[in-house]
Amino acid sequence: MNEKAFLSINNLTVEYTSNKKVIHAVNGVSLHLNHGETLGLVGETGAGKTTIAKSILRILPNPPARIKGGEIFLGGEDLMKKAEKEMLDIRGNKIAMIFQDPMTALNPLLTVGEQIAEVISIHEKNLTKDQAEKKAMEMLEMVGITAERYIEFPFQFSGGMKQRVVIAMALACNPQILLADEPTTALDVTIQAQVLQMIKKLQEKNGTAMLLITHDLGVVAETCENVAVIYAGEIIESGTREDLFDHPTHPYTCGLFDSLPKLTVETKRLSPISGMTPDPSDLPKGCKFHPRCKYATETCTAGEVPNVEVTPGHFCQCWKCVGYEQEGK
Amino acid sequence: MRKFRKAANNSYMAAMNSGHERSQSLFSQVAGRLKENRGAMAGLIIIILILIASFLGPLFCTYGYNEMNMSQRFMAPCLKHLFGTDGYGRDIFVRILYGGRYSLLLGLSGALVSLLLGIVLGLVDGYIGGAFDTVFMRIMDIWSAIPGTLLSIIISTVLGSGFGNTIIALAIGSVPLTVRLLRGQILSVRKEEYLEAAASINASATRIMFKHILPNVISPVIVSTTMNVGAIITAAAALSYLGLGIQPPNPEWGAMLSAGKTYATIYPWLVLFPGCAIAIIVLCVNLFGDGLRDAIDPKMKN
Amino acid sequence: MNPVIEIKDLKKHFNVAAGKNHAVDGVSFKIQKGRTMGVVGESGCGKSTLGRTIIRLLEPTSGQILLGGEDVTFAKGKALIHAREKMQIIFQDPYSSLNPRFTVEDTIAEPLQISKKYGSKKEITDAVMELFHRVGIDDRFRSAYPHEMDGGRRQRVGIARAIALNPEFVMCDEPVSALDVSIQAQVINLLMDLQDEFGLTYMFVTHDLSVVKHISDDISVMYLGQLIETSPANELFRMPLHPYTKALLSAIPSIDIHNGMKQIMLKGELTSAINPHPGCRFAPRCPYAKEECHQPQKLYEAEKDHFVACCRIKEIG
Amino acid sequence: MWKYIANRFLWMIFVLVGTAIVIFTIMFFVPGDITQTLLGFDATEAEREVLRVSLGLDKPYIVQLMRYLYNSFIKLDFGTSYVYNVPVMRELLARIPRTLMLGTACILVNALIGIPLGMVAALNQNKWQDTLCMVLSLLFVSIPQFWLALQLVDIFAIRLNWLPAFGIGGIKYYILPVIAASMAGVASNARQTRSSMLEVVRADFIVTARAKGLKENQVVKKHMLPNALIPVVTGLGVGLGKSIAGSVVVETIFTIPGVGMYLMTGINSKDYPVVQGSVIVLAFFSAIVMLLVDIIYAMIDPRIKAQYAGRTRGMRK
Repeated sequence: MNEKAFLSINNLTVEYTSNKKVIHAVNGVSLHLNHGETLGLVGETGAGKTTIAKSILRILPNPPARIKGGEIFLGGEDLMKKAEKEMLDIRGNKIAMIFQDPMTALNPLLTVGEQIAEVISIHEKNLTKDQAEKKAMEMLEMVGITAERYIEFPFQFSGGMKQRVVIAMALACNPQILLADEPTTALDVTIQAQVLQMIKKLQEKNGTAMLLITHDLGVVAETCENVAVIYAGEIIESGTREDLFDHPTHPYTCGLFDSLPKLTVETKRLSPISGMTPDPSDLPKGCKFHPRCKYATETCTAGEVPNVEVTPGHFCQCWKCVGYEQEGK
Repeated sequence: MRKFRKAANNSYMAAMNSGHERSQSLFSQVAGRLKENRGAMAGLIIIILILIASFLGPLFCTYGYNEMNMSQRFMAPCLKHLFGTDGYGRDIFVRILYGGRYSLLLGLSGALVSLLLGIVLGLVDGYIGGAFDTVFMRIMDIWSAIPGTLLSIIISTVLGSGFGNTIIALAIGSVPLTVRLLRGQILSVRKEEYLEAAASINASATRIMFKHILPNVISPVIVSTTMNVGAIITAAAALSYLGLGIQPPNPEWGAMLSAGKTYATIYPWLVLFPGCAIAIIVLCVNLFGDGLRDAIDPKMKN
Repeated sequence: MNPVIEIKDLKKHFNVAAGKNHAVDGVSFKIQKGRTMGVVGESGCGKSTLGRTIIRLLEPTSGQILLGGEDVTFAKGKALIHAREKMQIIFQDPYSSLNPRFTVEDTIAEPLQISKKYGSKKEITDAVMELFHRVGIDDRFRSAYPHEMDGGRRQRVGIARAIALNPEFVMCDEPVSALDVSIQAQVINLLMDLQDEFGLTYMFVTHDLSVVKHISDDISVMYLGQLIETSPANELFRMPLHPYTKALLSAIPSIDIHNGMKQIMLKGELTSAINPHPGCRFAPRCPYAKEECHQPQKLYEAEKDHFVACCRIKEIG
Repeated sequence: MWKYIANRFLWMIFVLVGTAIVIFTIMFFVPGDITQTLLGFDATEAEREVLRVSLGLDKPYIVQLMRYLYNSFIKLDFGTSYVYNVPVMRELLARIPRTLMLGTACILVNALIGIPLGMVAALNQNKWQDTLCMVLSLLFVSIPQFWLALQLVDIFAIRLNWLPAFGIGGIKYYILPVIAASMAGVASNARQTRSSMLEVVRADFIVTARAKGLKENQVVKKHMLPNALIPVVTGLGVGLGKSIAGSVVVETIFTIPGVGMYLMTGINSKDYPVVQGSVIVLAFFSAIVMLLVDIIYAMIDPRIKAQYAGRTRGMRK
């Protein structure tokens, strides 16, 4: 679909098996990330966001998780076909990941410096121990922590500071792609602003592409050029930031915007999406959103929903758009 | 806040979304999971069989447990005497059957007494807290500084033999463990907001203790009590073996071992059968306890 | 008419290893009947402690809490029981605020049973069913346990428990911050409907500024145990005065991609309220801090109904 | 760090004194007249009285207790054996090395066999290695120590005549006792290591380590193992406490003249100074082990170390 994309995920399907139930976490997701681009992946709890990120690095625990199908191309090579040994060279080096919860993402028994130096010495084998240490200190300074704190342990850092350490660790080997899984969800707004600003600055400096996973539309609006909305393991709408924020098309995307209290516009009453996210072990047939959708018709209850390109680059997976597309033409 | 986002992420919550018509209480869920654990069920069934056999078995046997027959001393296992006879010509099979009562009753009641003592002490401690807690934990530290078996030996020496005294001796040795476990549980539950919620709707302190705290801390204590049954059976046998606790001629398995050890080389069945009996019963208790733990806390398993 | 809740110079200090934590340090405000006071601030600023102290889940260190004009600051026994029936709390964490061993019905019935206002079991069951209906939980969840429900439904159960005794004042401690956006909107609507229907008075504690703007009539901003700014909600968003409020408002990621606010970046992080200096507690992070900021700051009325605790708002502009 | 050790050391002394008080009190209230045991039934009341006075048994409880504590802890004198008329301390000093040898060997065997077994089981969860380890350990936890000891003697000493059955001498004499005394500990250690490993396997920082591109064996060695071993250290300590108590049984079976056997002799002959002295020594061992466990803890876990190193920078409350 997209030839020049640097990271290309095609038709990824992931399942979990638990208590004899099959949980359909990711159902045929395709995503494309270009050099230096920031792509926001937006969705609610349990939509499959984190699973996608972990699939890219192939660090999903198996069992219970199993990648059922799909391809993940990194610069023309399919990561799914690589041997575990080759993946070691990619993890932390070409693709790095920032995790949601800085409180638990660091080993409590090693100093933060050691943990940063570790990733450096794994991937830059020509460096001596001292050089790796020196580089780790530079990384600390880069994320705004004084180098003296190299010898301190994670418990001596606040949440925001820990997240900086995690970011330093992720960027230490100058990766081409950064997978940021809710990097600021655990942080307060003022700290969130600091951390986001820092990530963006470093990203621009190194030309890193970023997949930013979040549930916060505000964060997406401020950070991403392109956006994909995920619902029940499917990408239901994608396009540029302007496409999504100015012309949200899928009923779910519109519902998300209507659910948010606005700072600028006075609304007396919010209009939430009715119902709950579907049970991933028992997904509805047809469009996964139809039981909650106010536009749902008979057509939506069965069969595959077409993925329509409503305007160039703006895709929406909804029957409603089929008509729209024809009108447009 | 972060934590439960993650908790929800494991798709367990989502799977529950569709809503159940019928809800299972935690108890029936645990029972359900326990039934699927073959080891635990095997353990439980064997324990029940031993219990039944030890109480009903001797009624159907041709020999009494203390019936001596000097003409049939040290007989090897044969059809007449399944496990052979001892130095007084007593049938070992009957004695082992009968001795099951001691082991099981000592194990169960010892663990139960220690559980009750532990709960009373633990709840009082968790309830009062503050300075009392500090002093209390120091006492518990001293209590547990003396190894449990050692304490049981000493208490048993002081109290003398007999069933009741032995139970007390055994229970005292294992109380600190229960108290510590319970206290740790109470401390972790104390942070939960449903306790604040209970206080805000004017629930009395006793109500909070018994309706909100106790039911939520009891499962690991029950598991450890189950494991304790096994440990206490072994300790009881060890006491008898050392000449404390239940004394001969009562057919307690440890006492039988102690009496048989002199002839063990020539007549190995004297110690083989009582020893196997102890090992089997403790194994069954542990199997059941393991299963119970997995059933109560299914997260631990996968 | 007396305000439903009025607090005067309320303090709650904790003794910790490093000294005395001034978690709530001299907070005063009042909330009129049927109105909502939003309290915002970052984690560790003492907003939850303030709420819990007001509804007497924590023992106040000093100050005054007036409930409908009646002093309940140090109420004991019957008076406390009586006061608590009028003041309720909705918790942040719908996973920890429900007893996992209670069915939904048990949880909602408990306050009714304790209050002894209902004669028979039947009356209680009827009242519980009515509450079910009121907060929008389906009857089939009657005998469900919390772990069998999603966060949104759990939060509804928590709300039903809180309104069971017809309280006048409800302290909402971040009631929607653990919920997904679509569910969050449902719960906010429910809370506002209940307010209209029963004339409830809310104190709404949160770190989410867009939520607080939507639901509140007045907003108070807290920083390290102190109130630094309080004003009607729209006024605060139109013209924040305190430098911290300004930074806080500007830090909210806006979904408006065309006219986003210019962000004011703060240096450093929230310190702690343990043995604080007498001066402005925000001064070490404040881009405008001067000599005079190290003097104690008093909350004063800078504009009509708009109070702020900063001596330099004129210069900052 | 030293402050921490000093702190734990003082605490250990407190526990020991407490133990001495408890043991003394228990023995004090044992029913029966010790002079009867010592002098036989035909001694006159006058003869008994003389003995009582000479042993100091005529004094009130508190005086006797104080004198006992003074003698034991200041003069390091546990009194003289009633039966053998030998100072208890002298006898104990001769016996301590044997018990210590047995205990140390046990803890080494526990750690060196139990921990690797548990690791193998955890890393091959639900495979045959796991099942085998767990079945074996369940079996060994269930077999009573003294019975295992008897069987070992029967097979290896008497039937095969490979090793001595009882008494003391060279290393050979310790092999069977150590096996008998440590099997249960090995088994419970393996179980604990396994469950502790399985807990760490799911930790977020393990995912982080993998995402760094670390090889799986490095992930295990550098990140999983150290974290998993923290609770295991406690388990080892508890295990040693048990094997010290177990030494009573094992020493009795293998007739090793250690502290445990001395205690049993004392109990059987109602020789109170011997009982009290032996118990205090055994409790001393287990207290020392607990102290070591605490120190090892502090060495592995930086959170404890930092508590006492006075480094608070960057720490949050």
